[in-house]
Amino acid sequence: MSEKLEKGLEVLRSEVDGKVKSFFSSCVNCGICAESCLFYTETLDPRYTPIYKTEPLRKLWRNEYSLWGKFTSAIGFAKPMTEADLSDWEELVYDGCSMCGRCSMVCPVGVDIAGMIFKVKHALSKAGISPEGLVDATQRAVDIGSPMGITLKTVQAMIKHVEADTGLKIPVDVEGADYLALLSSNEIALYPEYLESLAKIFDHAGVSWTLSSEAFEATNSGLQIGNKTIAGQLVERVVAGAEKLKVKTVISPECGHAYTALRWEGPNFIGKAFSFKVVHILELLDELQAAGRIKTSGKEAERLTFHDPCSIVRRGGIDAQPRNLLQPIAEDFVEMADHGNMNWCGGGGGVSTNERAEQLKLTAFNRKKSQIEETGAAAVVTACSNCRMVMEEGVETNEMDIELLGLTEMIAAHLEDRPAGQ
Amino acid sequence: MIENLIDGPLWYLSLAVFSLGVLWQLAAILFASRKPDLSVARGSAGSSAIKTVFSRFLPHREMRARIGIQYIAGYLFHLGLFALLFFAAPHVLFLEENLLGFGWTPMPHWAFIVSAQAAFLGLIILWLRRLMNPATRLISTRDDHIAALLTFVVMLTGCLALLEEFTALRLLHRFTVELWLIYFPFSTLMHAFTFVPSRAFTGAWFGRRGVDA
Amino acid sequence: MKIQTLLLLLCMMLPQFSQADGPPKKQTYPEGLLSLNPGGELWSDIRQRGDSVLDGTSQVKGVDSGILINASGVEWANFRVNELTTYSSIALAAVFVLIFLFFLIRGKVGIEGGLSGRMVKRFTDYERIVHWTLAVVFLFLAITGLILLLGRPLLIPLFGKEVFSLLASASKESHNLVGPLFLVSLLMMLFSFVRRNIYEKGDLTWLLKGGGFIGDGHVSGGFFNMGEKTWYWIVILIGLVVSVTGLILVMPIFGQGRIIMEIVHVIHVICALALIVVSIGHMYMGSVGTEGTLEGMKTGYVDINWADAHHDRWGKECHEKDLIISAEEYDKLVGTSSVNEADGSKTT
Amino acid sequence: MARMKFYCDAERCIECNACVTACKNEHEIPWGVNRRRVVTIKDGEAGERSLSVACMHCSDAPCATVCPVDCFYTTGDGIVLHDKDICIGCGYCFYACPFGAPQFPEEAAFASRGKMDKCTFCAGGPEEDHSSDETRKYGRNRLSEGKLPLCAEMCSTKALLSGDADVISDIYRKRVINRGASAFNWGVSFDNAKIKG
Repeated sequence: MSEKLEKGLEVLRSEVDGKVKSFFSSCVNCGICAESCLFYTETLDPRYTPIYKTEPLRKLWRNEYSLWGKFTSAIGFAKPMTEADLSDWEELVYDGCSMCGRCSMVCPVGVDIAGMIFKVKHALSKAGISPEGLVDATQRAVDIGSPMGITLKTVQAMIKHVEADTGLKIPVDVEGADYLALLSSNEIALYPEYLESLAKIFDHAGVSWTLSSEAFEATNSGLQIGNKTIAGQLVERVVAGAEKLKVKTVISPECGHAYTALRWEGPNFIGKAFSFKVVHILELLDELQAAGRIKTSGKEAERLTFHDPCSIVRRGGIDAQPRNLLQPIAEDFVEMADHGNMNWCGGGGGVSTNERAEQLKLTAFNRKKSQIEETGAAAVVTACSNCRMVMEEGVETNEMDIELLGLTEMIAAHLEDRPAGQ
Repeated sequence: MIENLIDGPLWYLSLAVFSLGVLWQLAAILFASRKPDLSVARGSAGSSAIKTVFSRFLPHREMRARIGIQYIAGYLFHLGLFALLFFAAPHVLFLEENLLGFGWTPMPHWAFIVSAQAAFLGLIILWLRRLMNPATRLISTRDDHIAALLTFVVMLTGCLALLEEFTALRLLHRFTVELWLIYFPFSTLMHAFTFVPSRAFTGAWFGRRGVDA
Repeated sequence: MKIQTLLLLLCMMLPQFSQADGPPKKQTYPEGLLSLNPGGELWSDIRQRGDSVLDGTSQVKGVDSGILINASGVEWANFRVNELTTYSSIALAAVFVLIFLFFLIRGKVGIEGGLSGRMVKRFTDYERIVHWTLAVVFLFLAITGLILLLGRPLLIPLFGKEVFSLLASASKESHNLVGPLFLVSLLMMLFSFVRRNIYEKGDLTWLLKGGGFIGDGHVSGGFFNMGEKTWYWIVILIGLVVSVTGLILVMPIFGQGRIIMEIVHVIHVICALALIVVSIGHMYMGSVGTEGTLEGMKTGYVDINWADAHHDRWGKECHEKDLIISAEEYDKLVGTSSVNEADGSKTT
Repeated sequence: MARMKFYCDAERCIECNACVTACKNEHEIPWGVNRRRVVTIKDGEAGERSLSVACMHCSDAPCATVCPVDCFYTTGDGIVLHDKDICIGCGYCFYACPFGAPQFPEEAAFASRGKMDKCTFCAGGPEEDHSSDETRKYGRNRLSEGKLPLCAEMCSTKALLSGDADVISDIYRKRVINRGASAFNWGVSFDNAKIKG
């Protein structure tokens, strides 16, 4: 037995709990999950059927945990798993699944398929069976602090830039601030508007906030590759930074992965509950707006639609907030036919940083493309830098005349001017 | 000889395998250790768990066009099967005499036949879809086909014995039922029980996050 | 054979009409007498030889319980036992012989240039499910029906009465139960295929050229050719007759008398036999008879060369609309690519 | 060997239905099954006649011809009997029988009829005489006790006759002679014929 296989199986075994047993003994292979998965509906390749992607874990369960497996191994008929049982699935779980979790919503027997695909990813990454690009990015996140190789210096340069542009001071390492804001790599490298918008909004609403020079990066490559240990290490950094500055609340950036890692999985990755609260930026903005601390003026005239980032909406429960926030600033807002909890992924998600999956990602985008075209919207608002990046790429490749907007920036752009000196 | 075996020891054996197997499986699911979730919940896991157990009986609006035939066939099969399993006169009588000691009002003969027809049509369509659709063809295992075949054979032998006059046909039906019972805990037929905890687990997971699953 | 049975059928029905419609005869008798030959006329009426059906009353309530003698019963019984069983056995045997002869003469009808491996989608999952549902139900009904029709002369000598009785009871009960499903699947078939089966202009040429059975070369056809369309309408129309007559037979609760049941039974058997005979031809043509046809009902895809050869007008449309996929893509779409086969426990 | 027959004299039957009742009682026949029935024709009109009818034990029985499982057999006494262990309840015998003799315990949707039941000439079935199985399935076996069918034995007007065809024919022939054979008084009452028997 090879080392990879041994490690992979060991990790898979540690992942088998009552839920996994229940899920696999419930699944009747009805194939409804296939109809919910954009990788299947857009390619019609049966291998992209969600439950098929869990096969390594399922096979292990079948061999070692199911009654039939126990029976066959007792009479010496068990068919042991091979390394191919793991490595053949590497492409399926890393390229052919964005972890959008739509399958988990539609399964008639209630199997959390996405959750189990994550377990497979976890085992594969632990066993060292992951796409090189992702492994490198994760390594960079561990070594340098960011998957895109962004260092504190880059952030400082950006801060300077933003301060110059807005004339506002960006608080860094302010101990005892109410909120610690985090950034995702994308927001540092591609969308500096995000920080600018934060500064404007918080200034407008009078929020006490800070950045941390030690914990500015919220992107969690560990989560993306599926490695819980590395994910935990990355979360630890944020925890340390937040605890050092004694903040009450940490703000997750728009990024969906960052939100999942911090808000939901973080405490489980590091094995202890947080001493601070974690909120998504949309939750905070919604609260501020409801409390009357954000006042907007003017409306976007063009037709807008909203793309629900899976990690934030379907798997994060932030469904009403973006709609509340859009309502006062959008003149002509239309929902996509399938929206909210049943929204279709744009093809990015967990696949976004996997360069090998480029072509598949673009094929999967076709679903989003037809969804957007149905609405007739001129711009798509979203609240995840990752979704935004992937969709921009799709829009560009398909030569669509669609603009992509970040919701936080839109709010910042519509802030009511205050009388000077207030 | 065979009659005595099928009506006697084999019946008790199959009942024992069925009930012990199901109990063992359910115990393995319910008493397995689960790590507590350390994140702060947004919504109630418990109420969402209960809600999801029921809400998954109907497909999401967004999915209806794609999987309508499967749901219709699925309901034809399952409702038909349950109706004839628990409300057909010979079954009620059998359960009363052999297992429970009490009976209830069975449905009229025509309703029995209609539910059997629904069950047959549903099962045939579901099975054919399994074979026709590339996705289900790929993911289906030997177990799925054996389970479908056994259920089909149980229903068919029951239908052959409808006249309730020929001992051999009754024994054939009972024998296939016994095989089905023995196979049950080893197979995906277990979903008849485990769909409840599965839905509840997933409902609870989504419920903590404030998502209506 | 059909004409003869139809004639017989008509003969069975005629007396009924004449009895119902014929005007009562006026007879005159010597004074004081009600009838010239009271006993003779009474029995003649009871035996239903006269002009009107003598319907009496009885304290026993039931179907036809007032009728003392049903004259058509014996006729029907003899027709079923003699003509129906004999001619149906001959028809079944004949169709197998014909197919075998056809196979000897024509062999497997191939495609010029062979199969290309490039495929085009012909039937959706749903359409194939409908087809096979109908096929499974039909086969089951055909087999159980034939057991009941031909079992006594053919199977009792083989198995003996006791064993055959089990088989016949099982066949009868399941035939009655599954029967109505034939109507359901027939309606599914009707709705999902009807649009493509309406006759159109080019179809006549197909008929004139004998559907390609005569001579070499394929005959022009659209999505379905004339032969397939005709088979479709045979299935639908005769199938509907078989279904409706079957329903009348299994629902003896509406007080239909023996006469109706006898006529309906004969229609049911003759139509069902016609369907069985033609369906055997269909099964042959769809599988071993022609190259590349079964694929369409199995996976939903057919070879583009097959489409060009058998359904050139549709094939042309596929070329124009660029619906053709490569062999590799086909393998991927139907789930037979090598990656899947690596896993032995899968794909049963 | 005897050939057992029924004969019902239409001149004598008074539609009292005693034969029907006697049969039901003797054989403990379930609800809905009537091995024998009395049919009245021209009820209330001139020329009214009643006839008691059951299985006529035909020499060339159409039920036996048509039965798909061949469950009928004719005994040495010329009685047509059937084997309920073979019968599948298809109902074809009912369609074929001129007299409507075959009866079914049910008449429900989806042709669930149960096994056929008919007059046995009080001769039971293929099981051992007087066995409990025979009694349960076919009713009493009077013939083996040397008794004739109860319906005929009970008939108060002696309209219904049963027994060896020769004997019945003789009885009937005598009655006909007594009534007179002329075309003008055939079917006319006993008194009008002016002949005392």
